[in-house]
Amino acid sequence: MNTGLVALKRLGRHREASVLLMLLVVAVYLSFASEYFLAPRNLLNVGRQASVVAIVALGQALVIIGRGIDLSVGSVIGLSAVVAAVVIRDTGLESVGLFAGLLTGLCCGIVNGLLYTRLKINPFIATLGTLSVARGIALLMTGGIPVPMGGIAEFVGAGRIAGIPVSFLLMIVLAIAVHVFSVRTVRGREIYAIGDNPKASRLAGVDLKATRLFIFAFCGLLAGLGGIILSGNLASADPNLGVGYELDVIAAVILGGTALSGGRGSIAGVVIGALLMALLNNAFVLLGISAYWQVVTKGLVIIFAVALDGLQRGGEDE
Amino acid sequence: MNTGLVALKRLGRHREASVLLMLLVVAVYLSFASEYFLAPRNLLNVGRQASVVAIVALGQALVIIGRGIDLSVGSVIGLSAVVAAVVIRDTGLESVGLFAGLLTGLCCGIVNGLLYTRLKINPFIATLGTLSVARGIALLMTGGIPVPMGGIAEFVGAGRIAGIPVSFLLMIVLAIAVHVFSVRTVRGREIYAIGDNPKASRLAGVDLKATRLFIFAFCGLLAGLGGIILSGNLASADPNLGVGYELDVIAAVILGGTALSGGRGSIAGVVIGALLMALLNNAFVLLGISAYWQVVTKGLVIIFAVALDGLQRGGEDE
Amino acid sequence: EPPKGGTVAAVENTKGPIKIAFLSFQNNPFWTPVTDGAKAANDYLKGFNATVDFVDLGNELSAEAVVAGIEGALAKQYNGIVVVPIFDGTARIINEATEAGVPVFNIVAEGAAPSERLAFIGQDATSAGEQIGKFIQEKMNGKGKLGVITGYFGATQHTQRMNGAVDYLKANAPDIQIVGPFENKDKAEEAYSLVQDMMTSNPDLSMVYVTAGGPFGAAKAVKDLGLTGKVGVVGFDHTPDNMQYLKTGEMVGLLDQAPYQQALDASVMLYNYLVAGTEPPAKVIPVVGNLLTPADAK
Amino acid sequence: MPSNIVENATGASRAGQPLVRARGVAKAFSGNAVLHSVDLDLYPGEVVGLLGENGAGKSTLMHILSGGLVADSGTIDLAGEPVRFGNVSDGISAGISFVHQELSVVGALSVAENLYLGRFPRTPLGFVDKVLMRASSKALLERVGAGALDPAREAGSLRAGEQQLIEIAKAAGRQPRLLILDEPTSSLTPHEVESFFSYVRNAREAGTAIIFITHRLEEALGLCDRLVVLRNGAIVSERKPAETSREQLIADMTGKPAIYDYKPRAIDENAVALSLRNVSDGVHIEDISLEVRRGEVLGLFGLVGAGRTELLDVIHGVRPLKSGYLTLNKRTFSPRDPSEAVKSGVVLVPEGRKTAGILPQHSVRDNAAISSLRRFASRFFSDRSGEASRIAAFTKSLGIRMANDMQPISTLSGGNQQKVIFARALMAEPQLLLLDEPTHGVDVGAKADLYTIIAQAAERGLTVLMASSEVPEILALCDRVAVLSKGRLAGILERSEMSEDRILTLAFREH
Ligand SMILES: Nc1ncnc2c1ncn2[C@@H]1O[C@H](COP(=O)(O)OP(=O)(O)OP(=O)(O)O)[C@@H](O)[C@H]1O
Ligand SMILES: Nc1ncnc2c1ncn2[C@@H]1O[C@H](COP(=O)(O)OP(=O)(O)OP(=O)(O)O)[C@@H](O)[C@H]1O
Ligand SMILES: [Mg+2]
Ligand SMILES: [Mg+2]
Repeated sequence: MNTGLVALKRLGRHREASVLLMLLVVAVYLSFASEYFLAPRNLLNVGRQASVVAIVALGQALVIIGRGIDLSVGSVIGLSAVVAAVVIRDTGLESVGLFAGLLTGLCCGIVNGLLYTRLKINPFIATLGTLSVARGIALLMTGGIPVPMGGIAEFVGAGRIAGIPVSFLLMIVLAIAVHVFSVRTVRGREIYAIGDNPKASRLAGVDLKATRLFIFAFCGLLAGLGGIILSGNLASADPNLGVGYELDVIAAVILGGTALSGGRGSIAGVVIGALLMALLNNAFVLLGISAYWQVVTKGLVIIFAVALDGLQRGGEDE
Repeated sequence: MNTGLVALKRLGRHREASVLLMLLVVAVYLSFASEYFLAPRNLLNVGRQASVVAIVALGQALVIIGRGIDLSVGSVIGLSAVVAAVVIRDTGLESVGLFAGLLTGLCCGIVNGLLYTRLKINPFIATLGTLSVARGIALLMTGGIPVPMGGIAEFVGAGRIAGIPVSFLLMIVLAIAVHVFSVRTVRGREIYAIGDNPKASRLAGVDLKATRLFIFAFCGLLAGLGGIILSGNLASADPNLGVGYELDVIAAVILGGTALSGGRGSIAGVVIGALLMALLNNAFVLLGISAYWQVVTKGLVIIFAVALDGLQRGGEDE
Repeated sequence: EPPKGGTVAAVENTKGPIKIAFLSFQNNPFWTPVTDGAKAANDYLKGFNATVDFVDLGNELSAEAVVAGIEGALAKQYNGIVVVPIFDGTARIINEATEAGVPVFNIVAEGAAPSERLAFIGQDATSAGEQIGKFIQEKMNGKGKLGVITGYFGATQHTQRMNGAVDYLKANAPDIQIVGPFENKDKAEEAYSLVQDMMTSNPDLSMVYVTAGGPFGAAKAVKDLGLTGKVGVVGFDHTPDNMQYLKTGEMVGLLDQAPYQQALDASVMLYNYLVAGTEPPAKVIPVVGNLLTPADAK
Repeated sequence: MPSNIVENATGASRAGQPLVRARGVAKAFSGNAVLHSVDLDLYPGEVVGLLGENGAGKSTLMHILSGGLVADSGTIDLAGEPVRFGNVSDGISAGISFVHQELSVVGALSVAENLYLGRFPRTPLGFVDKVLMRASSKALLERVGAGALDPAREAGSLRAGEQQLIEIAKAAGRQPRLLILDEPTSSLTPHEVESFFSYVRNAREAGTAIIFITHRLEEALGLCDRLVVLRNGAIVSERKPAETSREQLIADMTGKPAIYDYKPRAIDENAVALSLRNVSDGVHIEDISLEVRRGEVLGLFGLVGAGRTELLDVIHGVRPLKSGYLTLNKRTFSPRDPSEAVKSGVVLVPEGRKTAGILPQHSVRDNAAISSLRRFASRFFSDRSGEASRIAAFTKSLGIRMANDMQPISTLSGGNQQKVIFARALMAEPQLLLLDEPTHGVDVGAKADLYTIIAQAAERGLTVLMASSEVPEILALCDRVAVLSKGRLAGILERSEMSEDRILTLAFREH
């Protein structure tokens, strides 16, 4: 038969397909509706705007694939940014500051992981707790006043290489690395295994605790990186940076076809999910849609993107 | 053996036990730390402050027990309040307005339910969509400007009967009703069954679609009621009413021992969870805890309340 | 002559069509006069071959939204931008726009980090706080207990408004005891509960200061507790919700930021700069808020 | 308590030291003793059959040997050294592989990944060595007789028997010193069972000690070197297959000779309870017409993939009907959902107890009651007190073994869980009972009990349609048998025509 059709059908079987389709539909519509949309500068803006959500979503995706959830990413973004900025301000050493920021993210992730694996706290509640604690610490450290941020962080957050935003490049590199990690390495495959069937995985000798600790730590690290990029972009580390990010990040992951029940999901899908969300925001600005309609449209697009998938696939677990 | 000890042990096996313990610890501490805490008036205030979260959490608990999740409750609160207030303003008929408000909540719930059961959209995404759409509609209806609300709604939201806040009384009555519903009626028990194993329940003759539709509709109705109480309390229906409520409501449900993976949970636990959260806010004011420590403390208490449970119980699904 | 509600007149356009982007949020009644001011500017400047396009940044206030909005306006090749930058993190993109030859006029609130904007018109949050502080001092006769409710811990404007008042009172009215601050996340219902609890633990409280969203919730609590006349609420913005309690007396002082005038004047001054190179009168044009009291509401 | 008929069949003839020497192993769950002081020796190169009723403690004993559970008392020596495993990994690294009774493949991974889960081969760069893994997976699958499976396929898309073979291959791949097989054959086809047996024999030659748990006595007699019978948590006999019989083993297991024989039933030829006319689902089954009479037990036989499950699903409203029609008691019957079927008195005991049967967090009583909540409800309220007495009656008649009916069903042994699912179906007082592989994992004694119960229900007018892969089961119970082949009806045999030969011939018929 027609090979194109076959290829299309094969694509359709992937869970990312419907959100990719939605992305294309929005993009095609925009390229007709706004003469500015296809300008390289605008497209790169969209890429940059998606990058922080996408980078943090890479970590969140692994957590969700492994049957966890991390609600604390938004606060970890804020805390890491603040720690990096404060250390830079107080020591004047930029590399030490950035390292401290990343380390903060990593530590928050490890705390989440330990709360889950050692104290057996449901990750939803554990990370809801760290959400509050991390934000509180960021506020305490700064007295609520933003700290200026610059240098390397600003280059990463706002700089361009050959016209391409650094944070976008970083996102691409990280997405490829995490993709390879998730499909090719032992740890990566074990994450899928524990998400799909934790008991069977444990019986097969997979170290549940170590794997879970790893995914939370990794997610924390990426949230820390996200905090540095975001504060670099804004040249300011606000203790309120990243408030509410967790919902955007989780939405990107799930839009991209990752199952909340664990075991399924792809990195490509996550990136597409984040791009769709950034594209929507770009569309609102380009088309001058009123705030209230923005809110309605955003909801409808999310529903449609996933409805396509659901309708095509039919029920699952029943 | 010692019967008291046995009773205590039996209590300990319930998942609500640890959060109840935490509630008692905080309460006992407060009664020593602040002379005002035990004043009936203060206790009733705490009850009132917990009432809207608790009422909406009753519906959310059923949804989560049935293996769903409803992120849209905060927006439904806002939309229902706005619809009620606008109808009252435009028709002058209070009962029609209140009815319209409740109906709005119900309809939002039904839409969520249909998105899930008919279009097979993952409830997390479906309700994330309605979260946005409902909020947008509320903003569009009012142009962002709050609408005054009064009369019966104000009595329900801010009135007292024999000194007891009406909304608190309503919460108690509803909690008892939902508790009886959940453990005694056929539908109630079927909700637990579909949450535990949807496939097996379906094969055993439980109507999955009808039951799922029911829980979302019911949750929407209670969110509508919550909107009326909240706007009545403030005598004003703000289209931004209830923003962010979903996290509070879900936290109350999970604090109360309901499993996010479905099939397990109790109404008593949900009420305790909501009370704990209200008690914390009360404690901050009574003790005059310094600003940022409030945020840290809240996170720590949430973690502790659940850690107790986790430690006692050990791992589960592995 | 200047348009109605504004203070600056437009000059003759010799440059050909001018496009100005007006970037602002929309999530509560505060923004309504801002939007109206932008529309009025558009109507007025139409006669001068210039348009002011209102671009809605959505209902969630964040630095990222402002950055994305300015990036979008640059992509759409506007000649100039009026923006509500609010946050520290917006300085970089404002500088970028200025360097790209697109002047930016800040209104309402800007971050503490300096930027190369053409000018800023708005209220200085710290001095507004001070203004409120003075008012509170008078109202309380320099003694008693004052409850403080702030919007978000860590939100610059909220913190400045709070500290402006609190620092002033600490220096000038040491007998006024501060209760709080507590966070209400801009929510009226939280303000309501907080006032209830504050009155429980401080029955002698006589004044509540709400720095940001939802002062009317505090007023409603005062009303429900039957303390009208004994406890007063001070806050910001002349929204209908707040004004209502000014009439009934729970609200004793409401400071506004003249948002309509800010929006209109900024647009016209930016237009003048674009067509004639007329610099605004100052880099920072302060707007002194209009403090309404129950007497004004009658 | 353990009777004293222990006859040590291994005797002094066995040379060398046992690989495993368990002494005095005991285990209790919340006060209920499940194993009392069990002594067991396992020698390299020996296949030991472990038999016993449901709930006798077989799986529990195996969990203790492999490290999944810790014994309350007793000692275990492995190759002469005392060991005390804290978890499964300890057992694995000591060379013990365990194929669990409940399927535990990881559906999201490929077949090859499942085989190597927990010990992936790595390339020098640290990546999973997919090439090596695929190639050796192929070899592994061939060893257990599943060479036709594509190692790259997603394991979740395989049918139960294939998943079972993967688990066996997974265990085989670890080159264990001790291989534990807990009911590995319950979902295999006869052909697959044969290749599996030859794998076990090869492993024995290679010196592996093997424990084989099964409820199929013929298999145990055919494969094992020694048969150990566990009853009520104690070993009651050890026998050599050559020196014992089916009947003897059943007596050891149950304490009484339990065997069920077919008893003819009087069936009214004209009282048609269920009729199918040209039923197709458009995917798996095509053009099936048959009639079941009131009080009849109609068997449904076929090879794996013949479409029995799908046919039952259509009747139960799980799967939509594409064409054709059904009547129930002469009235058109087209349920769109199982809830409608149950309301009309059609209930199903599904295949796949764990995924489709039990509500794992619910108590035994709630599990049993779920199908009949609506039947016994007064208005909205369910009949809690009536439930207790109904479940008590079924506990007795089905011989369900448990501490009390409020314990979670997941703490029951597999066979007892199956009996609870049976109780669920019967409590709904159905007119038509659909059974899909109803005695999977059920011990011989309980099987006889279940057969008696089905027969008695049929006497009282219950119509039964039973899909089964076990010909003896069909022969023991059914009045007629309908044989499916590749989704079509290959033929219907009357009782008088039913024989193993004729049934299998029809099942292999090509269309
Ligand atoms: N985790 C547990 N908690 C409580 N009781 C348990 C638990 N696990 C097993 N039991 C009980 O121990 C007894 C033995 O169970 P086991 O699974 O070992 O039986 P089995 O011999 O393997 O039966 P089957 O042939 O049905 O698989 C049963 O009565 C069961 O209810
Ligand atoms: N997960 C699956 N994916 C694709 N096809 C399947 C799947 N499961 C079963 N099939 C196909 O469905 C058809 C019938 O399957 P099934 O094995 O359920 O029939 P059955 O007669 O009930 O056999 P049994 O119950 O003994 O396994 C076969 O063609 C089989 O290949
Ligand atoms: Mg067993
Ligand atoms: Mg089958």
